[in-house]
Amino acid sequence: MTDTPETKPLDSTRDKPFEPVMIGFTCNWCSYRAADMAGISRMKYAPNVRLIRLMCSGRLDPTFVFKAFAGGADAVLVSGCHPGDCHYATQNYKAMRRFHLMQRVLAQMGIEPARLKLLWASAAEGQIFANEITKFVEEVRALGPLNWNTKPNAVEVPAEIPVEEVQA
Amino acid sequence: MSKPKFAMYWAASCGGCEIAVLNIHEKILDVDAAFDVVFWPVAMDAKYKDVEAMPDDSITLCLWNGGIRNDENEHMAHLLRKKAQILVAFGSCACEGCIPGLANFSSTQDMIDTAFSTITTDNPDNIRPQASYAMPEGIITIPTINPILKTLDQVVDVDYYMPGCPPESHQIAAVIDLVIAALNGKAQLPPKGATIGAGNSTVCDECPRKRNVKAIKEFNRIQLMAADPELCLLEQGIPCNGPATRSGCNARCPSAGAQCIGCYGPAEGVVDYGARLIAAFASVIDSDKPDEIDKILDGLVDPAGQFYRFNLAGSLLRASKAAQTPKIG
Amino acid sequence: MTDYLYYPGCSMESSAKAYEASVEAVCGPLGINLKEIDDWNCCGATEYLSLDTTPAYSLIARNLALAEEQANGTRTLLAACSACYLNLSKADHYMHEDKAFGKKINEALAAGGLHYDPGQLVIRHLLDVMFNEVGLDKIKEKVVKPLTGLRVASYIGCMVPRPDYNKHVSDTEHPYELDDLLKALGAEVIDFPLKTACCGGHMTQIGPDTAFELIRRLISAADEYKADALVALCPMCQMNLDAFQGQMNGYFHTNYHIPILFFTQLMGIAFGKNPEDLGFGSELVSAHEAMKRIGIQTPEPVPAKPVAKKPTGLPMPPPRVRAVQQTTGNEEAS
Amino acid sequence: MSAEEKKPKERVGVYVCHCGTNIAGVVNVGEVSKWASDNLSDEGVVVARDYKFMCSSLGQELIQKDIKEQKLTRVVVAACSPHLHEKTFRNACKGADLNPYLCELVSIREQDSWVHTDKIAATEKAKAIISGGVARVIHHEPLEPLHVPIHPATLIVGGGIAGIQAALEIADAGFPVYLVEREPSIGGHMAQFDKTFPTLDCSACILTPKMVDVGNHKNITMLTYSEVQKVDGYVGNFAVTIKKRARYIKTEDCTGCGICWEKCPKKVIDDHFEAGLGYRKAVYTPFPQAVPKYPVIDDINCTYFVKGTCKACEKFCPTNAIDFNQKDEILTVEVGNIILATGWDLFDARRVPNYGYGRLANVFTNMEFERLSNSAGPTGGNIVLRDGKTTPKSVGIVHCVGSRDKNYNNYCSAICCMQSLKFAHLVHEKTGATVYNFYIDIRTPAKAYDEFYQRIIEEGTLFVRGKVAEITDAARNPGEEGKLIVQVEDTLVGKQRRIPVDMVILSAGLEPRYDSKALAKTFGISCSADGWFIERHPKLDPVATMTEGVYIAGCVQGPKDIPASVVQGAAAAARILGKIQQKEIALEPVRATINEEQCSGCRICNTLCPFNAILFHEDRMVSEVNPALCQGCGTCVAACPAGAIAGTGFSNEQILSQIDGLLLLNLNKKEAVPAVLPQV
Amino acid sequence: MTEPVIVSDPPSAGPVKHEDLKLLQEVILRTPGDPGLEMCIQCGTCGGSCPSASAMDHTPRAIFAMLRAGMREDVMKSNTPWMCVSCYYCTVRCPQEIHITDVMYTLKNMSLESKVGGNSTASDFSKTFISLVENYGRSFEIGLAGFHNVKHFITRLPSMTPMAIGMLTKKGMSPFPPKRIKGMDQLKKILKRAKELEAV
Repeated sequence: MTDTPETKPLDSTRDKPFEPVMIGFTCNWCSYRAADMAGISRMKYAPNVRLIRLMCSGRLDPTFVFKAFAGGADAVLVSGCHPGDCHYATQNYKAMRRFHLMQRVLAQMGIEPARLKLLWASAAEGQIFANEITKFVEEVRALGPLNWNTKPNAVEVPAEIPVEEVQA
Repeated sequence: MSKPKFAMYWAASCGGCEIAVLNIHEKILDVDAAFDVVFWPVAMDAKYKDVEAMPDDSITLCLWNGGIRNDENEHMAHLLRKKAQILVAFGSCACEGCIPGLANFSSTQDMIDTAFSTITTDNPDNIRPQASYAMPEGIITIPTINPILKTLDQVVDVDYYMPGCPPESHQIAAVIDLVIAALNGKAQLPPKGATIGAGNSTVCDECPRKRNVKAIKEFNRIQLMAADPELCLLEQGIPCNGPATRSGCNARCPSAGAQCIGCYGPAEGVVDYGARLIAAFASVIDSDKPDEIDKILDGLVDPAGQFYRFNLAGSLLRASKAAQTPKIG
Repeated sequence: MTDYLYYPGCSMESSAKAYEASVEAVCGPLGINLKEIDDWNCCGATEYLSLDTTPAYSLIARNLALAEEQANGTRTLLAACSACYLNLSKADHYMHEDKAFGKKINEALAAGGLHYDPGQLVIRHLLDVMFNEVGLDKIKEKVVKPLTGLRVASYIGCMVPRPDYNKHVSDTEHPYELDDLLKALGAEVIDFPLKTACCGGHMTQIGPDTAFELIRRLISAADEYKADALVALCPMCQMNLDAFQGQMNGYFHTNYHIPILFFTQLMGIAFGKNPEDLGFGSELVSAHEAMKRIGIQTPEPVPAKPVAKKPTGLPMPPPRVRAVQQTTGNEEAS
Repeated sequence: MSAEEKKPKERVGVYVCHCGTNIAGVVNVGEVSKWASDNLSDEGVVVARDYKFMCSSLGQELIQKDIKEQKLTRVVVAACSPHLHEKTFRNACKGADLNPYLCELVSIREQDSWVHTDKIAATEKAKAIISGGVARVIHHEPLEPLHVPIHPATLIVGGGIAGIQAALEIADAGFPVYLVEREPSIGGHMAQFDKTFPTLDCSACILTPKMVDVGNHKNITMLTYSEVQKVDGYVGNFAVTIKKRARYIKTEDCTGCGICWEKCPKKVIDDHFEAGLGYRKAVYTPFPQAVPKYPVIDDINCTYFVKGTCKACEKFCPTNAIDFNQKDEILTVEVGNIILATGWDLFDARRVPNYGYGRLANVFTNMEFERLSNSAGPTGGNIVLRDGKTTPKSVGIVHCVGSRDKNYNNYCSAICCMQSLKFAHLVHEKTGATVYNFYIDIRTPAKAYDEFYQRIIEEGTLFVRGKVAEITDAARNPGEEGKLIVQVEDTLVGKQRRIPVDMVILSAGLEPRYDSKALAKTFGISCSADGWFIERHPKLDPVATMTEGVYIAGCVQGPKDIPASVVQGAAAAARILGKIQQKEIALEPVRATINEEQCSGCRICNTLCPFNAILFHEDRMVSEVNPALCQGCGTCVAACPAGAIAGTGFSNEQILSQIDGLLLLNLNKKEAVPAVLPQV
Repeated sequence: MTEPVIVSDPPSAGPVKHEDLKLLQEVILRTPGDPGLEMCIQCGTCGGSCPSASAMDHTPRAIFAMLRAGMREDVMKSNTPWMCVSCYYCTVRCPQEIHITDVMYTLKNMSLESKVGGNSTASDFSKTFISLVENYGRSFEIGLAGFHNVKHFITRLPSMTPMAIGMLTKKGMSPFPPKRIKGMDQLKKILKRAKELEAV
């Protein structure tokens, strides 16, 4: 069915101790195009970020960020057009405002604010986009896995409660 | 013909919900008339073994109030789920964790330390509760605490949700009327998973305050300012949770001059209550400069507490990193 | 009275005693209470920066740390010497802007048990505080003997208007603060084109030929504009122009005689203070003649050089609006 | 919600493209498609294939065949960027009677095979991307584009050369145009210039015929001395509110004879048309060839308005055309498209303290020089010093004043090099003075421009490469007295020079109009950080904006010279004519909608929309989105605290599911499998 | 001129020897803050603005071009940074907002370290100044000037006498060193640590 040559890959991410999984949100007009530009120019960057295209960084709902962290992502990238260059005039500023507030909330939740990154990239800035992603992956690698775990192992639970002795 | 059976249980919560049920005044007589109360520890004596002895699905309506804090809560949730036909998460604690859920910000150790060794606690010998203790008479045990507080539906399947801290009495009365009517075949129960005893919109829908467009230059604390009694509180920089909080309380707090703190939880279809407020508040901050935004946000003391006061356990993130690493020393 | 932390600087104790005396004499009446930083050290002038970066900034930062420690609620740190003012604000600026650098300097300070949080102090020059905090109205109130008839060149020099990290001054090249202040005292202020040109700085010591040329430019321009005196706000400027004026004259075979005074000395005179208490007489180029002129209150009309006559030709553009203009395009539609 | 209770309700087809070896060389496409069919069946995947070139007609037919035979309800194509082939695959689905919006194209080329080298990691990432696409596509809804009719009239804001050109193009094609101009006459900056580079035509001579054409055109309604106040509506159907300022002249009676301004006793410095170098009266036309010919009374300076008496103009007007009681008029016009051609402002050279403009009399700006050299200007075309009589013997022309300078404007103003060369020529020709050009770089890239540069060198203009450090009247050396000294490093020599001249001309740069940000807000378009309006695409669509129906022409988009402005004006007109001919326009259905039941009327969303698409109904206390105005950015969707706003095409369900999908396959197989994930 | 400018190579337009391409980056890294030096567009605003350009062997702009070309030795030997009077005209006028005066300080630091050049009059003055500060915590103008001028401008001393007398009599300057500051030990510790950190 496929004619892909069966060559052994040079290296595998599996061999490395920790490969962060990251979700990235891009806007349709600048940062997604920056990612396209990085691709068209064959710039190489770390494969850890999986992108989601939004029309605008202003669409970024904090729910998405929390969902990503709760779902096992080690970090989240939010990217949009440069300030002043938003294709929807000023909506990236709203993303920026939310980003600032989210970082505060995340910090209170014990998630290092550095796991949430805001990146402005214009459609022409493929190189910046690629470099920043690689840098971000390294930063997150240094932070270690987030391992968001909402089912922590409970302290030993007795199989049955001796009902006779405990009164509600 | 025997009457339908009614049960109510009090798990990790303050007990206000129980009071709220009694606060429906003479309507409580209708409950008594319509139901056989088979299990209601706060109102009548009962043993767990009596519940265990009941046939499955024998309880028609069970109101569960409180979050799941320890193994006893969890055990009872499973037990009552088995015995009840309709299990209602009653009140904010059962629905979304509420105030007890705020402990999910801290580690179990911190929570216990706070309870047993702060200066307000008279505990000179620093005695800590033990899960089990050998007495001459034998070993006694108390329930074991879970690292994080869970909502009822994180443990068992829930039929209906009734929000509020506590639910408003007029809403409780209306729900009871509805259930009785449904039992008599005179009304239809809403689809499973529905929120009952509340509105579909948010508190602003019922709020009498005047409102204009919003542009927040600074956040204020209501106790530190003379707020305009007519104008939308959020427009005055007071972080009012009303815009994101489910309606149904008749905007009780904002009408009385206090900001909504969000006890009725998220509106229909909302995945994460706090995220809605983060997005909404941040969007209307009137600045595009990072430094200035930070300065404005400094006015929002304890943002996570502001946005998740009632909803932490029920939120996407559920508990802080500290709470996820149980260690009791 | 408003409290200000005060960093006098080394010159105040030696070459600029006139400045020190006159600053003290005029601050009191204006409600400025100078709280000298206890045990301050030299700011290193421009010299230490030339040798070693980290030690130079650490030397400056020790003063900032001491000031922060002794602040007691006051945040403004005042300096009267331009070089001291710039060094203090420079250290604060870079420690703030370059976090790693700030950390490094604090590491050095820690060896002496000190610490400075960049951005904690607002570092300002005395003139800036006089103009923007005290205000000309209050200064005018104190004037009992207007300097009517004294024709002065206001000379600000380099380090107050440039680089002006915190934008305290109206312009980097033609600021109006000192002009306005001297006018408020009643003096006639010429539009001195070299208002912020260089006095020669340390070149008097390391390249006198260059220094003499720089001094000549200033002195000859002041002379050309028929100024009675040149008014400075920095000990180094004053010393270069005053003490080296004679040598400069020798070097160029000229015979200029322009006394160099501190602006506070003239403020003191206008406030009715005794000239001796203001350090008069310590200048090498005597101000005797110039001051005599107002002593007898009969200003001699001096034929002005570039005074604009009634315009007969093409109109000039109106002067620039007096505000530090930010980038354009931000203004809303009127 | 756990996996087992979720019964797949959609039938999804997954198509993995090899793109030759572009994808298949790095991503093991066979493994990926097999994985999708094996592992994503719970999500609804019924078929997964890989193919050499999905975008080929054979590849598209493959998808169409499956849609029909396998009864697919959703399609996921894993190939290149959606910006390249989204339309292709949507059309393919449409061809098989599947709503095109039920197709999702995910990029495993630009975002995967082209940017990664580790084949295993790239293959795993491709699986994750497809898993995300599948999870998302399930929540897609069938959508239809919005069709709206187009009003045939066009609004053009700004009556400079770009606006004039656009107005004539559209009007000549037979469609109505409203041309709004803030000044009393159209003409713009071009009317002020003396000569134009590189041909040295007289600016007025080539401009005035066009102005007259505009004035006489039956399809053009000129609204001079007017400003746009408000824009409502959307592409095809704008309603524009215009304030027509009172001229205090009854235009129906005025013949433009000029007796009023002859008799007016009040002389005012004309800081507009004459760049502050000449005078006009309180009742005036900006220049003799003004279109329309009617004057205006400047009510700020008019003696009657200031003191209550005078009325000299009224006394002498032969047709009784003066009306001191005229009031501003507000009118509303309906148009289908808009061109913004509001032009530029001159950089205020007083901001550069070291150049002494405003302090040193004989420092002039470029605009002042244009008037000085213009035979219709205040000196009758004599180039003289500020004293009004002395001809300069040496002139320094300073390039890049306020441009290419981070202290002022970072950009190159594009026209100054050529303009400065033109000035050098004019000075040389009219005065014979020695001319210096002080430049950083000479930029003469257009047709016949460099030849002009050569000509100026040949004429003997002296070029000094160096940004002028300061201009001073403080003489230092013999020969400098009474002169302006231009101090500069001659960088080609590596030495500081002090060059005494009689006159300095500052080539001040072009800036966005002072009110450009407000204007952008009025029209719902965006400005760059500098303040120039942003085009839809800097190369491929330089005349449209992100707001449908709003076009830009001339310097409003960025500094440019006359030919470029004319080209852009004509191009914008051509674009609009094409739209008008189509009579209606189809809009992408990516829109926000508000569920009124759930909307609490909190008004959080009301300020967030830059396109004014959100209306608040005071009566019902709910907000509503106008779908034709909405551009689909989704900011309000994200901000709605009640969750009452849904985003078509980018809904919460779609994105949350995509997150789940992307994280379904956890590359490093962490110990703790997150609780909220469906188990693999 | 203070001293003849030392030029090691005879004037030549020949190719640059030993291009040291790390030089520019080194200067940038050693300057506090972000000096922006890589952004130089060679416009000459700095050279045009400099009041002491006439004493320099290269204009600042030329020095920046030399840094880019990796001409380490030539830059280290140049007297340009030493002639800088810290007037900051170049810094505020630079269209690329390069912190030129700060870069000059860095170049002085580097030239002293390199030991190939620097202006001995200027660097000696700085060193004398600092040795006084390091010993007393305050500077001492008269002593400094005296010491320095005896060493470097001995022939000019006669012309300086009236001024020196004036300094002592009219200005009332003390010919004795200043009183040590109380925290001299502390200051020494700080400077010692700073020097260690500088070396890192």
